[in-house]
Amino acid sequence: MNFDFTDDQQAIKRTAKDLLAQRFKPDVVRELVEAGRYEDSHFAELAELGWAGIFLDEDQGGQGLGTVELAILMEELGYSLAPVPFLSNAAAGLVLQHAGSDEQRSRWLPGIASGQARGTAGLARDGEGALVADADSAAVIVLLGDGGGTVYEASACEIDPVETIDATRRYARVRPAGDGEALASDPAPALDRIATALAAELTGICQRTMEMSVSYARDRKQFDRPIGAYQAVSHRCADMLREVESARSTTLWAAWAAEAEPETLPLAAAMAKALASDAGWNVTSSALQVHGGVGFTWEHDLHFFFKRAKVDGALFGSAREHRERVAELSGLGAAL
Amino acid sequence: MNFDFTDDQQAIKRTAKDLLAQRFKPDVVRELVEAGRYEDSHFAELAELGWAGIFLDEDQGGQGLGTVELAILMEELGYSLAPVPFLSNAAAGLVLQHAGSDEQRSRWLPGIASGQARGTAGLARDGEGALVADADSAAVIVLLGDGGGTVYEASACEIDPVETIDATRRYARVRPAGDGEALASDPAPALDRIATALAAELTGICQRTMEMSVSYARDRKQFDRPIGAYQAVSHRCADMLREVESARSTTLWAAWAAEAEPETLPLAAAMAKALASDAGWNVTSSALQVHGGVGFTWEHDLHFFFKRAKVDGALFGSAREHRERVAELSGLGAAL
Amino acid sequence: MDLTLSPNEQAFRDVLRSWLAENHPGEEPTGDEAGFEFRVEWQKKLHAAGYAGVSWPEEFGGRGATLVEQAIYGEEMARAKTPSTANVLGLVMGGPVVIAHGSEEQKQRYLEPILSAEEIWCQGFSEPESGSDLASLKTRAVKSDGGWSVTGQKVWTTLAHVSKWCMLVARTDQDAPKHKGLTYFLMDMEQDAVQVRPLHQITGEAEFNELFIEDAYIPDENVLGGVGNGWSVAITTLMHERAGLGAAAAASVKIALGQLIELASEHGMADDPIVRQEIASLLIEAEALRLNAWRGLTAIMKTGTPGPEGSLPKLQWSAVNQGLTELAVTIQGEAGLAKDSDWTYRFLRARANSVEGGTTEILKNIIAERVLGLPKLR
Amino acid sequence: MDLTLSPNEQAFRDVLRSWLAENHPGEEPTGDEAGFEFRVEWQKKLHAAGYAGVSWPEEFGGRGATLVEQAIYGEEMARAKTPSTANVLGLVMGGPVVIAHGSEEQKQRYLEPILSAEEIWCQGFSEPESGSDLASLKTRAVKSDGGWSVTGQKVWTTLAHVSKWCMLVARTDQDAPKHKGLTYFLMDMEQDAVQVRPLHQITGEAEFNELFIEDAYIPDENVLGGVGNGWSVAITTLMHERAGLGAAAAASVKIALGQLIELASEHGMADDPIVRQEIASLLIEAEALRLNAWRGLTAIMKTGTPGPEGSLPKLQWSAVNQGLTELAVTIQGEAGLAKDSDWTYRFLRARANSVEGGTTEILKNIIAERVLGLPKLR
Repeated sequence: MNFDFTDDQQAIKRTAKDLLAQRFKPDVVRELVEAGRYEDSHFAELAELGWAGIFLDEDQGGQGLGTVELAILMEELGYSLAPVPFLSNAAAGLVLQHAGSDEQRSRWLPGIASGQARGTAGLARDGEGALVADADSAAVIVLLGDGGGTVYEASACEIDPVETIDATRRYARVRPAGDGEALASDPAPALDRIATALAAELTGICQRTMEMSVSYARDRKQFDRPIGAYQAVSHRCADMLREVESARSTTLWAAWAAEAEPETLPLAAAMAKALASDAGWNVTSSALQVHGGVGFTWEHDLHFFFKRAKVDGALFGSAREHRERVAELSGLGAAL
Repeated sequence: MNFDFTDDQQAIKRTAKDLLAQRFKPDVVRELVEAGRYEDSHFAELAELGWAGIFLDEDQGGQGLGTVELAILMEELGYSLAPVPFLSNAAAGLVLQHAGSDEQRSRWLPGIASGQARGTAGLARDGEGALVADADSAAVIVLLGDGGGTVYEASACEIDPVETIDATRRYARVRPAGDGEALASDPAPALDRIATALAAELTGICQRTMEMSVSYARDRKQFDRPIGAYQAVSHRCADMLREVESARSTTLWAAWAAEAEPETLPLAAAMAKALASDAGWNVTSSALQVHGGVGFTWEHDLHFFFKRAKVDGALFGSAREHRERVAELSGLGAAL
Repeated sequence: MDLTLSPNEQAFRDVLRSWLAENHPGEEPTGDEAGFEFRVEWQKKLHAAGYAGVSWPEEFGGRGATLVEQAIYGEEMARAKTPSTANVLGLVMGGPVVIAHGSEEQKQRYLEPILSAEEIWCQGFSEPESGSDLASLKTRAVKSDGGWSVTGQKVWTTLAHVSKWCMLVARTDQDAPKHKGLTYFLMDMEQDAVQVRPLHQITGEAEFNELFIEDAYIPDENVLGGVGNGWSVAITTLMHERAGLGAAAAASVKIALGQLIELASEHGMADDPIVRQEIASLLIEAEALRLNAWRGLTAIMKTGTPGPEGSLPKLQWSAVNQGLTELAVTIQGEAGLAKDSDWTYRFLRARANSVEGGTTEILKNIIAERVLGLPKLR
Repeated sequence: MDLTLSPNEQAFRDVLRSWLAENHPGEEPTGDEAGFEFRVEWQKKLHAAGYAGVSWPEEFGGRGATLVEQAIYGEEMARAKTPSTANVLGLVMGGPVVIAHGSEEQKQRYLEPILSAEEIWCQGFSEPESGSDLASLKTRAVKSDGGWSVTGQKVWTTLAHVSKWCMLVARTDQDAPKHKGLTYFLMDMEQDAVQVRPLHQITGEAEFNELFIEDAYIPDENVLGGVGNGWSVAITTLMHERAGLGAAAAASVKIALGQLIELASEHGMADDPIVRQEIASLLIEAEALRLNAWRGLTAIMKTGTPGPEGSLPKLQWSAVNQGLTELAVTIQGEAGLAKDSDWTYRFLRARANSVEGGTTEILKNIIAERVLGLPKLR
């Protein structure tokens, strides 16, 4: 029983933290977010480091590592609020890796791993994806629904940009216009991993906004005391810690289970995404309250985290939907 | 627009508060509760004062007053934790008053008003009442369900005492053994008034436990300060005030509507009972937390209030059931 | 106890309601400037009908409305979805504070242009370092010939860019205890020493401004309530901010809840048991807010002081409005996250509700200390 | 990262599990005395198999189990629903504190009778006036010939009526600062100067006692850790109370949640969308509690200090246990209010969870100050 990272995992985390802190300084993030765009060189650098395909097999150009390593990167990407098309590409990679045919895998995974031909995946209703991240710059789009999915070349889709409150990521509505190819199998194992990756990103967002709140509560004085000396603030921060660490623990459990105990993955992933989605909302909105007026200004970075957490919470299943899955998997049977 | 009591109503409130404080000193209540019994003279005195029939017409032996006056008494009965068969008798009176036939009214209401032949009413499932207050000492029992109700002579029922966590009131399971007589009309207007009366009792319980908490928080010192100087405690008490006053406002609104604006009563009563049931739970369990260890001892009176609030919250519809009614009455339509 | 309106109150409401039916100016045009002009015209119309300073005494051009009538006014305006008045801070705070603390000359000078919207007012209380702890403000006023020289920074000043007058609190005595060395000024905004910079919020809009004041001049006659009395004059101002807001707030969340119910139906969620419970909870809390507000008003009218319930509506309003806008976003699923939607704007805007006009934490302190008599944290 | 047990850990668990399968003593008989005798026998059996002081070093008759093994022990005991040991406070606190602070003679004298349940221990820390603020305790010990004379009152002393020894903290120096004048004693309970009175709780049971001490005698050799060092010795005791409890607590709420799911099915509520959401929330929080507990243990094993997550399980356990017992009562409707039901007992008993062993408020203070580094309130 060892909940610690291996030395290699520690190294990945350290590298990611340091590099992302360098690349995504607050002013850089702000400039990109306000322009609603990415800087191509950012993703290219991450792909060169092998991050894009970290969980893919080596013969597909990946690193041959697993979901724990992906979760480590995702937490740091959330922490640094990196505006890069990473999650979308990883989602496509996970779906094709776990549910694609041999042909689909060999056709698309190398481009996903190298970042040369990125992919994206999104949930679809009536065949259309309402909110698909980075579809406007992807080479391949996978739309998922009803226990299956379809792989489209991006050129076979109508892609209309959708502006959400989260401008750290680009979204689009995707309507297939040409033919796609069905996945070879149920993408459920991939969806569990995507949910885990999102839970990790939310953990990073929560960690960062908790740190911002604690630091503000130490510095900001009102009535001749740092506000962090008041229990109305300090207990709020203690609650943030509970949510952050619980999100991290369940996320790491799900990430570990993905490879080590796959029968546990569905429950663990549903728990992690439910908990992290709620934590994302509770911690970031609580951080707004701790920051008072200044947190409500556009000039302060807090709202970018708040908005990303809100959208992440809804992507690939809300907290409520994942709780419903937890109930179903825990002896309460399927819902009526 | 005047939310204040009339002079008469003020007088009723003052009399009730003073009298009940005299009669139901904590040691008296404790003795009765620990024995699980009532003192006959207590109810007799209240009946002599005209309280039992306060809302009944004068020609039935009542006072010819209304639901506001009943709510005033109920709040004080809750505040003083009076162990008397008052609510049960009032419930039967309200049902017979609003849904009984002329014959049923003239047969039973005088005894209810004088307290000489008390009544009780309870919700029934499959014809049986699982938890009917004071059935063991009532002359008449009304079982309600499915938009109707049946009036039984107590002698026509099998009555098995049920011990609940709330020993300030006696309960029984009631199984009709002989014939009863159907009510003349839908008891819904009576049920709304009973819900309002319970909301008033819960308001009184909340008021009292809030006062106990505030007083304890002023006196009890830890780390060289009264614990009420810590926001973890003082904000808890502020939240209690919000719930107490909100319960009181909605209860008075419902009580007023009963006579003055009957079309508003169903919504107002559902809101009042939902809010007061939640307040009863939140305020009394919060009071336990404020009191720390001592509140957890049998020697302290707090738990008697806590337990009565818990049972009151479940009687005649839980908070959830009343919220569902609120939804139905507010444009969301009937539930599926 | 009688929760119906008295004949006088009913008459007040009926007259206002039919006046509004005939005189409602319609939807505000888009664009900052056009919107402002529109609100000026609307206020002039209200003023002409005697509906601008409803709470002001008649001798100063107001209507002398009772507290209940003021609350009815707030409800009816919310119900009719009227635009805001152009000079809302002048009407709600500026006028009342001049009436309470001003000299005869000041009353003559300031009141009429507030009512007519000829002179717009803004409020210069908050500073970056002084949010909840208003008395810690640092803007200083130094005595000069026949007046004062003011330097400092203010924040959250709505309408500053169109204002003639700023209700400014500044420190005139550095050595006095925190609450003692303050003075309340009416500062002319039309001077180069006062720079106004728009302050964008998380909604993207710039509803507020920052004020940069460097050596601004304020003549002696613009001191309100006497040098060194700034704290108590400021408190009067803030009390006026709160009076009667409860009923209007209750009416506006009730309207919003109606829209939420429609939204739930449109999205097929009206039958959803969880959504039903959540909406019902919000409806109940909104009703409690309304009743507490009214109960508080009638207590003031009867006893002169508000009952404990009067401290609750602000708290309850912010919780209900935050809750209902969040639920609206959730109900819409992915569509709820779209940037350009009215609900999204309201969702983001509502985040400030528990901070602006007294944070929830400060309000709970006040309830604990002043209503419940719990010891103050020292 | 490897969340499976290592071969050694797995062996520890398998051996324990099969031992339990063969040696489980069955249900505890009713009646206080019979129950206690039963727990004495059970502890003797555990001791004979080397399972009494699992965390104690082998040289003192323990098993020298690692933290992970201790957690496994807690989980397995919870899972097998074994009775408590008779001398639980001696095993969990008394032994460890004697091992940490005791002299050679004290170790010789006290340890073996703890393991064998020949001498039962209780804890005399809390006083009516000193709950969270332990250092404010008032029980005084005055130096006398060859020992100390103790007078005061203690409360919440489980097992006092059957105990031989009380871990007693008393004030030996009235003039020293609050934390400095305390001394840790082992007080012989078999003297008339110590009166034990059962303390009934809101459940109706008397799980705890009050201790009235008047001129009790404690010889010098029963001071533990030196005169004036009582505070740090007491803190050691409390640290031992918390270590490894998380995993056992997680296992026990998991069992309770399984019972709750059964209860929901029995009452036709398994399909209810709201109940499903509530149960799922509890399941998730229970799992987070379990994972935080294990993560905290592996952090201690690797770095010697617990990570931030180690401060959470107590908080989380009390919230989950209170939540699940309340939901169990609600699910049963009117039947849930019955006095004599196991769920009712658990519901009432759970109310103390957020107070006993560190109130939720104190735990949040500790997290804020020690984990997050927020300023202390002074």
